[in-house]
Amino acid sequence: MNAKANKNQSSCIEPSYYQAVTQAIRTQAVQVLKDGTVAGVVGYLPGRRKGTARPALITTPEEAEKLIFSPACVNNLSVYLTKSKKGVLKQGRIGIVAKGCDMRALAGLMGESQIKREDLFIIAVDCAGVYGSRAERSESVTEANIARKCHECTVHHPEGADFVAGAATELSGLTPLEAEEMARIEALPQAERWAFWKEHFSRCIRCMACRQVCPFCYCEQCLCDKNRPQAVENSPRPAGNTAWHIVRAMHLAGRCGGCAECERVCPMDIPLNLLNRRMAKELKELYDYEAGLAPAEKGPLNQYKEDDDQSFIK
Amino acid sequence: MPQIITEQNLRNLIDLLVKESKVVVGPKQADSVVLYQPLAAGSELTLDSLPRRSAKELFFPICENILSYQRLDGKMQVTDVDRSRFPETVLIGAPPCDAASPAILDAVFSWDYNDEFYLERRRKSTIVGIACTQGDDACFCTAVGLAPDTDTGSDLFLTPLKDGSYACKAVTEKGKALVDAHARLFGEAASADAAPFAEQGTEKLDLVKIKKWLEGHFEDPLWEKISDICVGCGSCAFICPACHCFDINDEGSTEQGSRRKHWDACGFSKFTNHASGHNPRDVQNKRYRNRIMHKFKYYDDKFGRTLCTGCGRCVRACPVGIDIAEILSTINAKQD
Amino acid sequence: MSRIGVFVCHCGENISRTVDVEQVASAAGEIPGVAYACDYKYMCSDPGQNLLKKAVAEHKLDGVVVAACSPRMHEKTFRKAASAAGLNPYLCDMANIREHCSWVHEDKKLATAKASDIVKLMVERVKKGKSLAPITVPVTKRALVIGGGIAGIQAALDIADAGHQVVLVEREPSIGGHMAQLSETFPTLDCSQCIMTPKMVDVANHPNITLHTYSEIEKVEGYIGNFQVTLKHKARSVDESKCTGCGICMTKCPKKKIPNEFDQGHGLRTAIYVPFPQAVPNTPVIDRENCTMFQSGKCGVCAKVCGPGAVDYQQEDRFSVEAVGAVVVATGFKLYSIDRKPEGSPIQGYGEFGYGAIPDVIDGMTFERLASASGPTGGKILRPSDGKEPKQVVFIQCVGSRAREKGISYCSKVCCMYTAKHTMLYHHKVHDGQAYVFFMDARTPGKGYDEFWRRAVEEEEAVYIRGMVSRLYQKGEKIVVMGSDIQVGVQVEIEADLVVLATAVQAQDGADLLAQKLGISYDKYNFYSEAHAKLKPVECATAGIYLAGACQGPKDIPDTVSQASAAAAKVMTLFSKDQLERDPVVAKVNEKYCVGCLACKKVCPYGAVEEKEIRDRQGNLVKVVAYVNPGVCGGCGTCQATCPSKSVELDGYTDEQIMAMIESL
Amino acid sequence: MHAEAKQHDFEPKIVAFVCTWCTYAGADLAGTSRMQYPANVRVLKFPCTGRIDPVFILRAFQKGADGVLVSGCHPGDCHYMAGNFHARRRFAAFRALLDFVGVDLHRLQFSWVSAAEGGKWVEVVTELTERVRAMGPMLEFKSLEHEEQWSAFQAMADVPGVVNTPELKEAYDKI
Repeated sequence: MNAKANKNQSSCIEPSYYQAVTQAIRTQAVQVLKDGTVAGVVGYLPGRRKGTARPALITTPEEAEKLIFSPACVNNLSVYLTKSKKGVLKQGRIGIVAKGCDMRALAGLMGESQIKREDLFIIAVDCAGVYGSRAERSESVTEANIARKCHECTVHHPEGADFVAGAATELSGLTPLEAEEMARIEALPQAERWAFWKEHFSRCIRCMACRQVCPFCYCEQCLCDKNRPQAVENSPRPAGNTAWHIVRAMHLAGRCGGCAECERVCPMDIPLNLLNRRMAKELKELYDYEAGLAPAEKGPLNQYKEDDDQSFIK
Repeated sequence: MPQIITEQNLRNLIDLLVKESKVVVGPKQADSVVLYQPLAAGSELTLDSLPRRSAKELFFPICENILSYQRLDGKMQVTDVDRSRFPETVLIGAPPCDAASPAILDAVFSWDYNDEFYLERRRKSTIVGIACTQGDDACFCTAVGLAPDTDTGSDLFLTPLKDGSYACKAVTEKGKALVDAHARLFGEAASADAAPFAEQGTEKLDLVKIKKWLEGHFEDPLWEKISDICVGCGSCAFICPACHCFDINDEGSTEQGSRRKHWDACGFSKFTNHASGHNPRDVQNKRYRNRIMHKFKYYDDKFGRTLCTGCGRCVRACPVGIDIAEILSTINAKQD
Repeated sequence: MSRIGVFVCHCGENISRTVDVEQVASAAGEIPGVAYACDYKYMCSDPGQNLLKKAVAEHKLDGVVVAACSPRMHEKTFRKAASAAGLNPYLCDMANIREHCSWVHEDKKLATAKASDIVKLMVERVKKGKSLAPITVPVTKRALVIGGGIAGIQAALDIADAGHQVVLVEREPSIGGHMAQLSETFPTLDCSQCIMTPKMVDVANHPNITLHTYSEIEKVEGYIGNFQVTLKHKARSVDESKCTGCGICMTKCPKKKIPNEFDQGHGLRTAIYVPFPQAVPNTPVIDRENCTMFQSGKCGVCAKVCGPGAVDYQQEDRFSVEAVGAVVVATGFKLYSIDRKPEGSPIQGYGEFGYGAIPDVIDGMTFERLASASGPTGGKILRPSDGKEPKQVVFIQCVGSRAREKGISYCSKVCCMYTAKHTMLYHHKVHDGQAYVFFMDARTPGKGYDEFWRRAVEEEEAVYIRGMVSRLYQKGEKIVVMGSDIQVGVQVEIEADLVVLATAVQAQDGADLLAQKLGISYDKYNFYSEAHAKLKPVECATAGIYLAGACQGPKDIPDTVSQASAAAAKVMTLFSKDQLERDPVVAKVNEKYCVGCLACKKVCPYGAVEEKEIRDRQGNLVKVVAYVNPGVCGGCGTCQATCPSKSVELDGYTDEQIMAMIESL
Repeated sequence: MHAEAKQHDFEPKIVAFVCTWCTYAGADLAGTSRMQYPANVRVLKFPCTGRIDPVFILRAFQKGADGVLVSGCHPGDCHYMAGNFHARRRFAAFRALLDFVGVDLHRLQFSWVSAAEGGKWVEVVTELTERVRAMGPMLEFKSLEHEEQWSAFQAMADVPGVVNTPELKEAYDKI
């Protein structure tokens, strides 16, 4: 899948790799801003606290000199193309820094007519990995602090970008944590699976961070905010929470690119990406579909084949 | 010499209180997170990390029924909540940034309307605060006028000592009563050497100056600059010890159901959505501005207090790294 | 608060026998929003409908639920009544407490409880219902008739005579269908071709009929009043506009020994041919598989002899799009064969009859050709194997039909009569011959039919044996037929010279594929389904598509012609107005909330969803949203279930209605 | 053919979401053929299985259904050509999701019942009803409905109609 897969693997990603990516992003961003290719660039700036970063929209070459790429650059910036940054797109082309997992969202959004390829200048990151949620912000990245999603990353080396920053050396021998956890849950007796999710969903406070950071939750009126009729209870009680997370997973089925932002931002540590991954696995098995590998005209749930599996139908 | 309680006796105290049919709430591990939760035994108390949600839910639950209704024999019957049945509650192990929050919130819940749901829970609760030894670079309690050893809001305040026990200070009558009722668990201190308090990451802020700046800058380029990356979730508000907005929803059918009060957040796009469809806070930076304004100006205007305890939860949790301490520093540094 | 009226029907005793209708009515009266509830013996009767109308006025009702039979039965009746009372018809719904309750449950307590629940569901639905106004769409007054047999011909002529344009499509080189193959017809024994060919000529000469033979339906798009049908004109290799029908090509064609399908393979034809002399059009077609020119590139005789130069070996399949407002499906039938069937096929062949390998065991249609004056034997009954005149002929009825073990349980309806006819034709032609008929029952409902059958038995000396044939086999020149006479209770063995099987009538090959193109439903035998067995026997459930003839089920000629005229009448009714009123159950987009992901467009089976640009007053593009063309929307609601934000909503089945129903459970 | 009027300890609530063209008509046929089946099923009619949103199934379970049946036209028979094909994929995915969160799929039945299959309708409904009856009530979603976050401290008065705030009492009496 990765034409230029880097076979050199290591047990620690050194700060020098991130510095190199940072430098490449800065140079490219300055150039495209200077020559007028783009009206702005969505990238990362350092945060106040050491070892943190945050998204930023920059519009001048001077600001572009401050862009960074560090293990703290966890955000999927494509969320800004459909939500708060919608306006920027109208002023012209926009540059966006995107990791491989973020690019899957971009492809999905193109397929859903939310963005156009020609409106974007994609500065892709050949990505070695980023911090996990609440991981220790040491300067180098190891198995101990790399994000769960990065353990099973298949898109280290993104394709189809306008520019690729850096050359990643992947960590070797990472345990596929999510796959193992998914297999563990699948193997549980049905009642224990229910208990597992019930415990997690009950903790949910409905802060909607999962929805708000999701590049695909771009509806102007979320079904779950509607009260006439009320399909999902608004109140943060176990009943409504369970319904919300089921509906969310269903709405993302066949669309989610696996950036796992929902799970990262959950203040209650609900393993939401497991749901997304489970759906992705099902759709891969049933319809041989993987979301976001390329802009697709139709997702797996808005197309069909006459001989689709119907073994579950009497 | 002040009174002390050993860690073991603190746990024993919890066991005793549970036996007395009191609800004891304290930090407890739940999967990977620590949350304030009812403790079944003293052994469940976890004191090594700040709970992910603040302690406000003890008085201001995430969601509570405020009445229920049912059609019986063709007539709608409304059933109120029997608040006299709220249990006696002891909150144990709240750091100053959490213990201080009810003291701030009392004002708004007993202002033009006495929120008996909140107030009854307050009346029935005793807060055992604990001085904080575990700050990180997101903490800024000192910047907003509190400190790792502030006993504001606590009925009984514990200060960790180097020998592992806690110095006790009865701040209120409630606190004194708690000590008196279980006197045998408390002893005399051998030494009063307090463990080192938590370090803070920010300088002290001039809250008066900040408020003054806010008064003159309802419209300011700063708002767009700091909040244009806000994605409009409610995680900052929901885990905040001071945010107290709520929504009321009727849930159920035309036959029976409940009226529920639950947390709401000014960051949500629908928060100020009018029935007409008009939304005065139509873009995210206006919503984020409200968060800052409410905390550092409006609440002070009305109640003379700052609506922030500097716990740093929002700094840690913000999905996009918006840092309120940094914003306050920026405003603090402004000259105009 | 709504003011709903609930009317609980007894349906004589059909409902009240198992459902306590009074209790259902009184429980309905307790439902919030129900202003009036009563029960009545026959709601669909005039007094019943008047009761409803009166109650609407008296109690100022703003919605009505009639708890009675299936809405498929009387929804229209009550909506009309509600409408007459000044209520929007879409605020009148039926609670099906008969088909779904009283008829399927016996426990009165349970049935009553269920009926009350059904009423409650429908009350909630009506409460959240909206007034809907019919949608008007223009009607293209041009009809498509698929199939050029007697059904299609009759329908086409009727519609054309009414002054409307008709496109008649036939997949064979000539129209005429099965009726053109028949010798004589029951019960009058008039010559089939004598009555058929004039109609075929009428079709060819009718100014309002455009005939496309050797053509098939490729694709059907659109909806009632506005279909776009793509036709595939198979390459004939003869230019119809140039051909004069002189026939010299056929006489000169060197390939002369091809079994003629029209004669059931018993006559011979050339590679360039017309199926039968009276074919319409009389333009030959080249059978490319058997043509030397096409197979080896060497010959070209027909092109050389053709004066007008009509033969065109390069001709390719051609496609055309026809805009029509209505479609009559008249694709007819095929005959069951006793041949071995593929593995796993639900329909079985007859191993006990030799799987069709015995040459003198033929089917009824072959007998028709043998008896036909224009047939391969010139009307003489000669058996296929050696051309001898058979003296003992055994006719076996119900071969495949009513034979559940062979996979077909229905009666083919025409065999009793045509077998009786065959015995007569045989007796007329072979005076010293003897006909035997093995039969289960003689089914002769039809004008003059039983008289006809009796004539066969009583006057024409056919020996009817009530019983089945268990086996037959070749023995020398004879075919031994072993059967039983259950009336006498003995085994019968007849050494026959010829055996004629009355094989079952089956749906045409590919009937299911055509149905899928048309979007009409079909039964498990691939016969097309009418919208209602009794009251809408001609209409399909898909609006604007009508059925005629044996494609819907076995039928004889009079029934076929009647139905064809009926279908034509339905088409004329549709064409009687310039605008058609359509059911307003269509999807609408909420443009405020639609974000233009266009998932709805991707799933819409009708292509009804278009992109629409929303612009501000200055003309700047604000966003692109989905737009549903109400004229094209079929009302399935797949878009709404797909839309993540529910920004598209199907009128009549809104989320609010459905959720309210679920809440009430 | 006469069904025995057996008494069961538990009568499940079965909700059926059916399309109007095939399964609803098939159920009508069961009626006109006077077939017998358990009275537990409540039918909600949709134009097409394509209209059936997974949320409806979820909602039905939340609102007390012990079993849910979704039934429509056989592939190729859809009155709307493709609605059932889309539904088929949607429900295949939804089943997997429900299974993963721990819902017993024996409570959720999908079927194709054509207008001609009155007998199959009876068979499907009877089988699901009996299976769910043997499984007992669907407690998962129902019990969730009554669960609260710990801090809510359920304290509803025992007696309905007890109104102990003067404001509420006053407001209530005005109704």
